[in-house]
Amino acid sequence: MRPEYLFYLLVFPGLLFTGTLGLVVGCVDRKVSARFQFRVGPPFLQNFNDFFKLLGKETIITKEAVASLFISAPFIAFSMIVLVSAMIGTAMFFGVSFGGDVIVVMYLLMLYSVMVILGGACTGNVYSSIGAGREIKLLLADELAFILVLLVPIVKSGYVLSLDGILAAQQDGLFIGSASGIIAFIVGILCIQAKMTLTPFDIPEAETEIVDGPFMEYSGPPLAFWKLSHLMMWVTFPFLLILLFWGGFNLSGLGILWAILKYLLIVVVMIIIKNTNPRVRIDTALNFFWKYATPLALIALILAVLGA
Amino acid sequence: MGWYNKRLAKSIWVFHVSASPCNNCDIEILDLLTPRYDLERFGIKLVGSIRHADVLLVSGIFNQKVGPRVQQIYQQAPKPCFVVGIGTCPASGCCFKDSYNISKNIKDIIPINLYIPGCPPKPENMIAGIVKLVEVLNA
Amino acid sequence: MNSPFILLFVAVPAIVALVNLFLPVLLRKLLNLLSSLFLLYSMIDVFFISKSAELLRGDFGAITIWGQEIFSVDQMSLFTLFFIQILAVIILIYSLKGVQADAQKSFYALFPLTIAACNGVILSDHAISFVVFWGLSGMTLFLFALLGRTKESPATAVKTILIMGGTDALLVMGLALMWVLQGQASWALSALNTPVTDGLSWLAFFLVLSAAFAKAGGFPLHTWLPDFSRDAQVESAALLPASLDKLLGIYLLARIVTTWFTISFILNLILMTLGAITVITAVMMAMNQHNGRRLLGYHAVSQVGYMILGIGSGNPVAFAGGLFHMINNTIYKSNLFLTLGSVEKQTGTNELDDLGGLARNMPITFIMALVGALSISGIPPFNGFFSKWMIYQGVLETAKTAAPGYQLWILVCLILAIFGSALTLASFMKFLHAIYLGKRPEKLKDIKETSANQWIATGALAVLCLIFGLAAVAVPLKIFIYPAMANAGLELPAFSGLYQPILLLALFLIIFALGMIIYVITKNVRPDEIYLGGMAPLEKFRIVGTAFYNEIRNMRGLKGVYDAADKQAFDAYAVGEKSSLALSRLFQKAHPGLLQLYVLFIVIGVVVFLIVL
Amino acid sequence: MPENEFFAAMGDKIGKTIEKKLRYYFEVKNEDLHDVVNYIFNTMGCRLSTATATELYGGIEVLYHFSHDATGTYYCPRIIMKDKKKPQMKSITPIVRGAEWIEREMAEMFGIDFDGHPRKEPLLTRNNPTVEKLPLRLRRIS
Amino acid sequence: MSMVNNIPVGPFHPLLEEAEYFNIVVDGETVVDIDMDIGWMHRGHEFISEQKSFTQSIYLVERICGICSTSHPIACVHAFEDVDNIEIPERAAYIRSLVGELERIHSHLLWFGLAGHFIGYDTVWMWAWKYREPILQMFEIISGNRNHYGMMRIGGVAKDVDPARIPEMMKILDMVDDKMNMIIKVAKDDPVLRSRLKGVGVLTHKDAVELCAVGPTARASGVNTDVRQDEPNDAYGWVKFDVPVLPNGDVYDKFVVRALEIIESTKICRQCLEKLATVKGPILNNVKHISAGEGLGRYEAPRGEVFHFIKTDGTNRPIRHKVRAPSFNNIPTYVASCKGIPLADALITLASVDPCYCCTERSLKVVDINRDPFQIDLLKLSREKTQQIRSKIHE
Repeated sequence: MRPEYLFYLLVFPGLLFTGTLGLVVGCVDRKVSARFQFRVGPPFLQNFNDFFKLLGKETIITKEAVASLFISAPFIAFSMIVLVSAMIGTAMFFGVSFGGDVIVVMYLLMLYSVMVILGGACTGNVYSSIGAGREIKLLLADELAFILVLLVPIVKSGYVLSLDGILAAQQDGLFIGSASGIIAFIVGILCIQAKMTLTPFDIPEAETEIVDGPFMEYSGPPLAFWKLSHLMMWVTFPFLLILLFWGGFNLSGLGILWAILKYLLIVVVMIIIKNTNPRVRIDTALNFFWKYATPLALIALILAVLGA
Repeated sequence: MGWYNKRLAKSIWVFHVSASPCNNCDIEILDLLTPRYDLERFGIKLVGSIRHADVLLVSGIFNQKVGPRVQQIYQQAPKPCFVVGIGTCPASGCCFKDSYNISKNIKDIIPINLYIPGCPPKPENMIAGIVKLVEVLNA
Repeated sequence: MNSPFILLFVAVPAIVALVNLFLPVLLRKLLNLLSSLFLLYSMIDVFFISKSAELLRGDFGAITIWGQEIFSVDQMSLFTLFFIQILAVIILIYSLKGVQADAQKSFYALFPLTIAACNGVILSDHAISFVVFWGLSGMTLFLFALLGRTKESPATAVKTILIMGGTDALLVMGLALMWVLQGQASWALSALNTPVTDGLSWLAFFLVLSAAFAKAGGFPLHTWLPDFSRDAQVESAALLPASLDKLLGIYLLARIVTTWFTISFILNLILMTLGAITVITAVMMAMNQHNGRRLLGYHAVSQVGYMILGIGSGNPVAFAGGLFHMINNTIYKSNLFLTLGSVEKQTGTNELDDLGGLARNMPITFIMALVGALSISGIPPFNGFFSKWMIYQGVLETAKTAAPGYQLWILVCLILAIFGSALTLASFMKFLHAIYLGKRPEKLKDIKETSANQWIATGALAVLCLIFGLAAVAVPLKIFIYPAMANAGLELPAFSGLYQPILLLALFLIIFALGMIIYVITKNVRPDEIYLGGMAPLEKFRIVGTAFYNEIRNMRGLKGVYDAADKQAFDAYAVGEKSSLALSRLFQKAHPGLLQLYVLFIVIGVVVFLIVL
Repeated sequence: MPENEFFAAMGDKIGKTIEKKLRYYFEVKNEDLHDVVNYIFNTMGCRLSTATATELYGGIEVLYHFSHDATGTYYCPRIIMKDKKKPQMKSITPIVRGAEWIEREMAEMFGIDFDGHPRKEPLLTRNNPTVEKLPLRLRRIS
Repeated sequence: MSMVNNIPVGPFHPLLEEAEYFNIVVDGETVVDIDMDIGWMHRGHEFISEQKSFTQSIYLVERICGICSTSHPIACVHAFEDVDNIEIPERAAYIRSLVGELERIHSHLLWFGLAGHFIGYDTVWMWAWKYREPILQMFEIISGNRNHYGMMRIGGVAKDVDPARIPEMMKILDMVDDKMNMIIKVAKDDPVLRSRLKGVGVLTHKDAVELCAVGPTARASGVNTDVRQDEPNDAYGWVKFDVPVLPNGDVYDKFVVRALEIIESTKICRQCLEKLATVKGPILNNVKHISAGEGLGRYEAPRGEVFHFIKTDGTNRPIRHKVRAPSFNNIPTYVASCKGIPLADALITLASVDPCYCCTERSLKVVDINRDPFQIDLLKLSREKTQQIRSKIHE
């Protein structure tokens, strides 16, 4: 283990950077959503206040819960997200891969859902159980399309698996510029919408149906870390898409502006989707992903294999 | 605790407990979140689970069936947790005080920290009340 | 050259089995344990202590009788042998206490017999001894099924023996065919090498393949496996279908594709397709099971798909991955069976609908089951992920060099396999939720943690899961698999991807520790009742989780398939039984489930072949 | 005119009638109730608005309000139970499914036993920890 | 073969603005049965009303429900007037209908918003409530209150409408028309929204008739029932309007029926406002005495028919005051419409009848309990509590 890994992990682009950016982007989300609804929205540092406030609240553990699992689930999920963001960010900003490749990232992201389910379901709450069931169904729904989306850049870069390798393969042409790339990119945005459980796919934590589902029994610091890791996904997933399809960031001169624009574009598209759709039913989501998004992604893959 | 209270004052998540009201206060509470009044400006958010709540907005006269549940809800809320009584009902019983089905003493059920009287209180009135709470926290 | 050392592995368990017939239960246990430990120690000695050079080179052990080389050992058989011993010891430790009382006697006699048969299969270098031991191992399966105490046990036993016996006959035919094709050179298996070119060699290939598939549980010959898992004793389910049969079947498959046959790319494609189909069909069936054992049984099938995919792809990375997955699968699958067995012994049921919330009563068993579930779903850093990762890489490598059409075909297989692991995760979330999480029914309130021997056994398996996941290259690959591959004349794998499990775990732990520090500083814990919007947490407010995937089951397009599957429309055995009643009747008359008859069939078959050829 | 037909068809099953503008209040004997309700609901196609139970000096009366939407006319059959201690009458829920709740409420409030009601349990005071298991009317006596 | 599970919804659940409890029996996520338990809102209105004079009763029935807070008074005064067949002045009739129709608009807009919120479409919520604000403004112009208007009196209304402010109100009505057309269009065009509402929670015509459903719930199932056309009292006999009736009975139809009703309501409001600009005269007939007898009043509230029954004995108090709110008839339709549909759909179906539990659970008389009202000095109490918090935080 080299010492700079600690820097990558804890400062940039890991914990500190992703955490801060996530909290800020979370505010952007709330602010833009509010503008959509003719409202002013919260102050800019609202999510920081929320986070620190939750740290000071009581942690309630239900009498039926497995306390150790209940408490450690959010922290494991959080660590996993930090790790993945550090891996993606390092490849993006420094061109260095460590830890794992695309397949590892994909499987690590599954761990988040696992933790949501384990943490939620061990409380014995009936809503959490339903939420856990929905979470895993949603994972099934989007996973198939997500695998296809991830395979497209792998195929296009000549079967390179490592993150920096895929980035390097885009030196002579961004993948998003090709037909297969753009289709996969669009499906990818839908997939991360579902992975982040944003409306219309906020089925597992549907507040008006099952009262925040798996997160229902959480309070205090564990809840704070759930929220934080969820907000950090606002960084992780768009970065992953940019890395895979949009050539990463070029942080020099005008490149910085481009980088911010790229990132904001994805975020704003996601916010728009979020605000112009009602929550769908779980079977509708399954149908949508399996019968529409997956064939579309398959077409992208076919195009990619054919070299388009 | 000053620093923490400031954070708390800026991030109040409210949970809405309707204990047999006439519905009007509830509607006005929701109205607070909508474009005209937009309480999110103060960082106030409506949450669905009691575990996430910082403030309970209580409305209504607490009939005998709902009273014990409100008590239970209050115990299940993570502390620090404040209770705001919205409307005349929790304060004085309004026109229902002659009924046979109400809890005698709301004070024993749930300690109300702040009353916002009115039938129903105007949204401006409620905002003023909540700002008072925020001021107390900030002091 | 005769080496008594190799003979030990067949002779000792066989003698123990024989002696055990006349001993009281306690002595049977003791004898079993001693012999198993002895064999395990011998293997450890070979690999780690004296590093017996001759054995490791593979030119040491051979037993010759009448000029025919009966037993011999090379690297691949050696490490397979090692894992048979490991699992035998662990499962034996598990079975020391809590085996069904009325079946105990037969169990301890059958156990060494099984070990002897399996060891015999692995060590055999002579076609006839191979077939005999292969048949013997199938027969013990039948006997184990008969020990089961459910209503369907006899029927399952018959089903098992029919599929096993049928494929045995095919195996014999296939071997004979190869013998003919090779110009009747030798009975030695190591001398076999048939290029698959013309029709007859294809036929021989598939005949032999069917035996491997039936044993390991590959599609479409897998149907005995879920039934067996449900009806047999849990120890035998963990021993045979979950571990030893996998080792045997995949061992045979590896032999087939490496030495016995020289296969073409088309056959690789067919194998990969079969693998992908096995993965996806079995896991889709597993998702909707309500019986814990059946669910695990279907997973035992679906995991075979990965091995077939990896070994069939012909790529060294994937091949190594396939072999590695074989080992991993035996570890976590027997772990899962055994933890389920512990739950079953404590609660008296394995119906998921009746269980729930046991994590608080049986925390150790829960952790072991969790490790097993995460491993089988391929969650880093456990072992299942590493082998899957290798297989995916290898398959991608295979695709890289292929023509676009084939590329797409291979990629689709890969996608199905990756998606299969998501489905595996899904069904194991349901499995964990139904047994350990969620709300606990009142009647399970007083369930106690299981006895020490059981959790020591499952714990050992869980530790193996973690070690093989973290130190995959350093331990299992370098010690067992690379030498086997070098021995088989394959090139050594070079990873194209990047995965550093120990680094990842270390970094993960740093962040986790940081988070826990923040939690410990800020925590302010209070226990409380479940919040249900003001309602009391009554027992009836409980989600079991068995119905999690009803939406998928009821999806348009899938509903019909599932309904048909429930009616056993895809069960080759059931279809055969229904469609050709006359034939089936004949078949059943021939196989009344009598052991003697069955042995007779094998002997007659062999004799007939000897006469004919 | 539907009301003429109604009164002609029912004949002597209708007791004392008060007629106002668009309102008919008439007394019905308990044993005739089903015939009358059947005619009003099924033949005339009226809708059950609700039912009112009232405690009077002479007993407990139950007044059903059927609305004939086409003409805006109300038909209100009235049942009077003399026995205040144990009032009992026929339930009309088997004919009019919509009467289930209102009959349960009346049973809870006045202790009326509705004969043939499919679900005899209190409507409002289920899960209510403090209300005694008595009809609410009887609490005045204690 | 699969297990049946119970899911509690309530008493406090984000879906229910009021405390209410449903035990939903599901198989997987498919609803098998619903067991309803009401009574969490039971305040004993009928009992209280029987201790109040007629004028006080009107104040009380206004507080049955905050959303239909003028429908109950209208039905109540109808019942009082029905005892003696009291006529009301023409101008008063127009004002009553105006207030009633405005309430329908505000109530339906409120429902659109909440329905959007319940299916996770918060944008719809915010938009609908944004357009609801001007309606509340109109109430402030007319009565001085946002809610609980206090407009109804026996024999007329309490406050007059200032003709000078009529153009201002007309403009608001135009805006509402505009937005309603937009909402209908959205409902028809948005495929996701349609998929979420269409064919969900069907209440068949047969069930609607048998369960005596009323209001938009019944009209979306093809039952043509509307008090305004069946018994046109107040100004309804003099204004022109249609009653939209749709056949399918699903949530989508309930949605559209309400949208169409808003447009009809704005029509009525316009006609009333035009008349109010011209028709002059008193707004209140003084009623000195109500004789003994029985009176029956009803009014088409936003959720359906409100029914009030009064029995008087010649004193200034009713001896029996029966209230039946529309939701009391509509809520039992849940069981009929929710069976066999997914949980997520069932919850929006629960919301789709626009239930008003406060209305449902007023009730009966009885008991002379020793009164122990909350006679507390409000201000003092508030200060004390604030002081408590302050000291708590400072320590």
